[in-house]
Amino acid sequence: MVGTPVFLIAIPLLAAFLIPLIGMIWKESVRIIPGLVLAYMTVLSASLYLFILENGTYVETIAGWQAPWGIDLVFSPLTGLLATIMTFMGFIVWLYSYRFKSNVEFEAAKKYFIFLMLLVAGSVGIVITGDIFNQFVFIEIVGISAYALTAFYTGRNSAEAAFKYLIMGSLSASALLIAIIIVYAQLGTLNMAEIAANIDQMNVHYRIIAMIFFIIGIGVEAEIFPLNGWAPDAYTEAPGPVGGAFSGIVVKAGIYAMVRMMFTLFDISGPMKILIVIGLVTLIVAETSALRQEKLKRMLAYSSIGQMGLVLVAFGMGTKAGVFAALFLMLNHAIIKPLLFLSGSFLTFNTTEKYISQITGMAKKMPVVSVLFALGALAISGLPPFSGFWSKLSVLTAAADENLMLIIALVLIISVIEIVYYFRVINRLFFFEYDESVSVKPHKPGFNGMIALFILAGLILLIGFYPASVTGYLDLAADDLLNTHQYIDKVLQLGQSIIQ
Amino acid sequence: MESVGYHILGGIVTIIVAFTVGLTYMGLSRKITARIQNRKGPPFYQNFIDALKLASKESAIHHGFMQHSGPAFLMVSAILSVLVIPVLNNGNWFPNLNFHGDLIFLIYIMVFGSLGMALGSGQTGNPNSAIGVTRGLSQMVGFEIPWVMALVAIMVKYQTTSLVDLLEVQQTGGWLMFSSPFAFIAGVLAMLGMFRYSPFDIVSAPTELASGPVSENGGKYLFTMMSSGSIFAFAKLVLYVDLFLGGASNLIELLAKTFAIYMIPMLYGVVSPRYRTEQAIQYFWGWPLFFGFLALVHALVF
Amino acid sequence: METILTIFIIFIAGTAATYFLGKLNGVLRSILFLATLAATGWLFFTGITPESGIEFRILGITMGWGITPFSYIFAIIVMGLALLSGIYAVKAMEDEKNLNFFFANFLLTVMSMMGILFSLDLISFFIFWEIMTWSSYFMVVFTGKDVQKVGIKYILFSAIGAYAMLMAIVFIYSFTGSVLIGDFIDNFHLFDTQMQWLIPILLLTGFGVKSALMPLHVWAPGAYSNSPMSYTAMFSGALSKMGIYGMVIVLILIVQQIPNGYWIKEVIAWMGGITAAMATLWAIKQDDAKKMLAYSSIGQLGYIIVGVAIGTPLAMLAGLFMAVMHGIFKSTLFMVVGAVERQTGTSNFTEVTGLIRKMPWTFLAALMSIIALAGIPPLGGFIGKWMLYESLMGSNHYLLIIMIFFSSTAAFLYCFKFLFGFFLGQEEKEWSHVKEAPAMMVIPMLILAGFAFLLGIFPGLILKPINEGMQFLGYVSTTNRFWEMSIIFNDWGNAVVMMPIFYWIIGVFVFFLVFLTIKGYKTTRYVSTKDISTSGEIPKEHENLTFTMGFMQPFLRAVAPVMKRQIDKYYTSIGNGLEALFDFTRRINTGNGQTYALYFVVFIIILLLFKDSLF
Amino acid sequence: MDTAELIRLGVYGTSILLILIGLYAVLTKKSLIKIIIGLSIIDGGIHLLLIGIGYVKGGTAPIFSPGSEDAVARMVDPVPQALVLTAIVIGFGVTAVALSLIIRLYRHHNTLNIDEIKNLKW
Repeated sequence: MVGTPVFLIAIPLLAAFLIPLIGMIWKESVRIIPGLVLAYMTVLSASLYLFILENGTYVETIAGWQAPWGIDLVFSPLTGLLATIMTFMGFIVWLYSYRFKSNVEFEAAKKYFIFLMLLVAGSVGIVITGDIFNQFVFIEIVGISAYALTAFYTGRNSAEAAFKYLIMGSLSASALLIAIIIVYAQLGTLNMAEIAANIDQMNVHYRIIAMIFFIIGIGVEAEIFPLNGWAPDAYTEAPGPVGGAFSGIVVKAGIYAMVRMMFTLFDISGPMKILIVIGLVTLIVAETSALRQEKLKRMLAYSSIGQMGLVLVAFGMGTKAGVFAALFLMLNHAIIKPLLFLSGSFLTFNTTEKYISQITGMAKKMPVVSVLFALGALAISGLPPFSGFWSKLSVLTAAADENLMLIIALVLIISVIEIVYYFRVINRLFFFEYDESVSVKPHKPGFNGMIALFILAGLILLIGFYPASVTGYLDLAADDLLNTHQYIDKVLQLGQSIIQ
Repeated sequence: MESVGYHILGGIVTIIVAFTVGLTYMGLSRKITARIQNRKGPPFYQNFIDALKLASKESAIHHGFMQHSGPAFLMVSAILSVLVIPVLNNGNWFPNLNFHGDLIFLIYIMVFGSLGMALGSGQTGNPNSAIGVTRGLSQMVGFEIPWVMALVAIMVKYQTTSLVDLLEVQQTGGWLMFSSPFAFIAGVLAMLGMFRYSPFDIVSAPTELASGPVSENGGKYLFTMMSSGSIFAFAKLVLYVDLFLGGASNLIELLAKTFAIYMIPMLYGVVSPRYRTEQAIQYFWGWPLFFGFLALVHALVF
Repeated sequence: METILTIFIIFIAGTAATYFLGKLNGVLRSILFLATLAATGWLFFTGITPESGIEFRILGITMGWGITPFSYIFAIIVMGLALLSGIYAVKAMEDEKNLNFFFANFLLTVMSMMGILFSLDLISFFIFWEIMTWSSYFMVVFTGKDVQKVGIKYILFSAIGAYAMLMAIVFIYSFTGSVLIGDFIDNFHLFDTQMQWLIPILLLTGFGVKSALMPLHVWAPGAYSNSPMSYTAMFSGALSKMGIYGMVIVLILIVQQIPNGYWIKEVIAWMGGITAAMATLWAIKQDDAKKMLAYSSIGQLGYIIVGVAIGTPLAMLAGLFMAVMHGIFKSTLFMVVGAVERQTGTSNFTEVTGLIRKMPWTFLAALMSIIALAGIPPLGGFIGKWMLYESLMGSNHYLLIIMIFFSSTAAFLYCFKFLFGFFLGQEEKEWSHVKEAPAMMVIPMLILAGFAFLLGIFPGLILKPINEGMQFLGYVSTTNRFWEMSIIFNDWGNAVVMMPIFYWIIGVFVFFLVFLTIKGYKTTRYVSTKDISTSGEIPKEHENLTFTMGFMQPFLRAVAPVMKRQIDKYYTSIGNGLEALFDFTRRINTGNGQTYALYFVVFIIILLLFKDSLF
Repeated sequence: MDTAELIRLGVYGTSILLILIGLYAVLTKKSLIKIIIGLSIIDGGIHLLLIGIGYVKGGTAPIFSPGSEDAVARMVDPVPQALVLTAIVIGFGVTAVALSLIIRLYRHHNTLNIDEIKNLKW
């Protein structure tokens, strides 16, 4: 082990503080140091993950305050897996954007990389913390850095997108805070395990209201309908890699927070109508509106929202198979969607509007990127033999075990829609003639960017042809999420409960 | 005595008979038509003279391979159809391919010729031939439907597709034209189109298409077409006789029955003007189709 | 068995090599492509024996690969056509751009079809099915002509079919806990009635799309005519047979087990009949050879579906035999069109005329396969049609006979149109430069035409493996009952002897050919088709009297009432309606931040209202 | 009902009232500035609510000082106060970002009316 979970949060914060100072001396450092930090975080979380796979869940108490008094970081098979994915994706995004817009001047680059780092740190924090208020703080960190990143480009409508995001974000923060207040007023504790242990002592009405406020508070990050109005704008206006980071990292954190709340905090077992309903509505609305988009990134954003809806549906089934399928979906989406965003932003590099019609015949000019984009599109629309197929299949089988015919039918119909709009883009990309009047002038992709794309594509192919390479880990994670008592015991084994 | 040579001999004899009878009937029809129209008309052996003349001609030009093979195709279908149709009831005379005969095979081998004809005349590049061919094919689609319905009705009723079995059935159980009348009516109405006399002579419409497919063909080509036409006519007549009139046990009976059948389209043709193509098709999909359905129902119910 | 794995490995490696090394050098690309096909073909025809397979597990699901006597029939079609049309494609496509993509996709399609036939479980079946779908999709849009319209239509229908199939597969998996086709068939009678009806219908939807059954066929004309002809030869010849393959399995092994399941068969048979009739009419209407052949393919598949849906031994024999025959002659015809288009630059009847002396070998292939298509003896098409009629009569489908007969008689119209339009008629100055297609393109056509001829005389050659496959499906052996090398019996025991008839045909034909051309090439001389007398006057050099415009117009006028409305229109209107609806849903996100805040509050209220039902 | 209850109810009532006022501002006011003010008012209300929870009548500051070891019973709950401090800081940060965004928006659109800032939609 090269460190403890707390480094995952401490190091980036420290670096975020130091980078401007070092940047005064050595300008290039603002690009490099975040990369080093993210690489370190990746290595750290990976090694931690391998460690806990052998030795079981690892709970770290901060500053010696034992749970439930102190804040503790829980690094379990589930959280470890998610943290590893997130840090890895963060590193990929950095690798991609290391020379991205190398014309961007020093100040902007500094802000960009610092906020990117904070985004990853906050998301990891959301995942590994064991304390709801701490989680709230991390959500706010993610939120603020996300607003800043969304508003990165000064020339465009990015400020508008960021402002919408901000309104929704702060409203949701208020809701989350209210929920936390209710829980605290009822149980007098903020520790998740503690709450989970004593949830049945809570007045049922307060419990439901608290749950509602939690859902609303986290729902904005998790992009559930109708709280996701900001998402397409933010994805569209933020720089391409940031879009990748949102869909690969932030949303996952939001989904995790919601699921942890439902499964562990309120210890609901069995199918959860609320998640299924919300997920289905989100799925349908998002995918159908994706069909009619003129802008590439906006289409990708809607598709990403729809995928998250599907993930919620899968979680909502509440069974082992369902949770497994949901985690599989999250993993695949975390790999595929960034690939789409990153390659897409190479394709539409020289345009600010990102219209789909502007990439007409681009494959003639930049074939490799186009092929990678097509690979991502085929994979996300669930065509075998790529990774998306297996997750979709596991979702369907999970639904079939529960006899949810309607869900199966809906998911398949939605998949047809997905295929249609992705193939429209592929057609434009490959089988139309490039003409200067409509298409943007191609931009030569950078070396590091191509490496990032190739890593993602390789992962897609690996999971697609050999799904067994990841299913084992996902299985452990699903067990970990479903087994609430183990979680409680693990966390509270250090100190005994306040409430005897 | 089922040797190969015997078969071939019988086949050739059959062909010669068919050729002679066919040409004679054609001549007679010309004579009768003339008389009805109050003309004198040529002698009935006129066609033999024409055939002889054409056969002895030497053609100086040709338009390519398909023009040679087209009439040959035509001849193949004519001869094969006459070979698979039992000419007389007992197989000792004319021992051809009768006992392997099959109505569906017959239907297909009969249309084989028109396609060959179409190809042959197609290469001559004469627009009239192509127009005539398309008309002919369209009309064929028209009359095949009631014709096939009649056949299907008969086949279903007697649970066989073999002409020989049908003949045996008629030996015992009377003629089919009485036992299944609707099929007979449908068949006869379809026959009007099959023989291509007016009003269904839209294929080789004289004075309109310059005799259609056969234009640009002279000498041996025309002879082949003419003789194949006569053989074909005989084959069709014999088929009708076998199907509906209980076959024939000797040549005299055969001639009588075939001539009786032959009168129907000819006399109908003399008094009626020519249809347009779609009119012809619609005609066949009117009453004949109706009788075909009746025949099917009749075959299924009784 | 290792041979199967070896075949797949060779395919994948060949695909990758063709794609990447193919960029370097055209010759290398062609060599790699043909080498892959040849190696796999050799392995298949020598190394594969039926009734052998392997098993493995993915995601805890047991899967298996192997080959059965039944799928062996189709595998023969696929491999044979792939080899021949591959040779054809190498020459035909030589002037096109990014060919490495084309050939890699070609190999991918062949591999996926072999995979479909090799897979003994539904999951790998579906995986290969989808690979086939998207790889063939890329071929459909390869030429870049109206990509969005045709391509999206194709992928949309394929996706609908495939996902209907996937739904059925998922149900099966959740009910039986296994995806092996064998287990599914064995346990099918355990399902509840609703499932017993739902699953076959879903599966048949999936297969019906690929085999262009009537309500689901609208993708076919565009797709067939839009992809390169050298690929369409396999697309229509082999790829559509995958639908037939699945349909046979479902209808024979699954639907048999349903009480009153024969209704499904009847409905499918009637749909097949209607498909045959309507597609034939539309084929007559077309002026573009590709479109015409596409519709004709739909019609022919209609016959095949009728055969397999009736399902009596003779009908099944007929259906499978016609499947093989259709694979042979239809791919030949598509190749012919490809050759004509390559040499003249157009595939439109109204433009090309009188090529017979320019491209005689192509014409020969076309003639043979047209005769086979029209079902005229002695070529193979007749055997299939004959058996189909006999079986229909034996199983009391009288109206169906009339329908089939109508369509196959009407087929003569477009058959003649095809031959006349391209090869006959007056020879044009415009096409005087046209040369015969190169040998690499002509030889595959002639080989296929030869097969069509051979199977006409010796149907037993292909009927033997079909018979074994049918025994695998549970039929009693039909040897000596329905067919021998040259005798065919029908249900009622009547026989048609092929050999003497064939001898007579040849004899008479040759005799009259000699009679007509005796001294022919000594005395008679060839004159151009301009040298004719039409109503007494000689046409000038520049004026073309060939009759091409409004071909078959009278017939079309007669059948106009049934052709008035097309299904395509209805689908289009439905699609437009849906698009409008979706355009509304996206407007939920009005760009106004305050509205989102309002949604926020409304959402809270809704949740509070429905909290009892939701939590 | 003793005064503690009254004070507690009063505090709750006030905070909820504040939240509603803020919500009203966010939903109806067209000016970006006012929307931000509304958000801040909501935050204020929530903070007040948070404080109110930890309230103990006549409680002392939660500090262990020698000589008053018995004070533990009379201490007010320290956690809400810590939470409030954090929440205030976060709210401050968010407001700062929001105002900077508003400046950008004004430069870009020359208006503060939220209804006119709808370039991104559908």
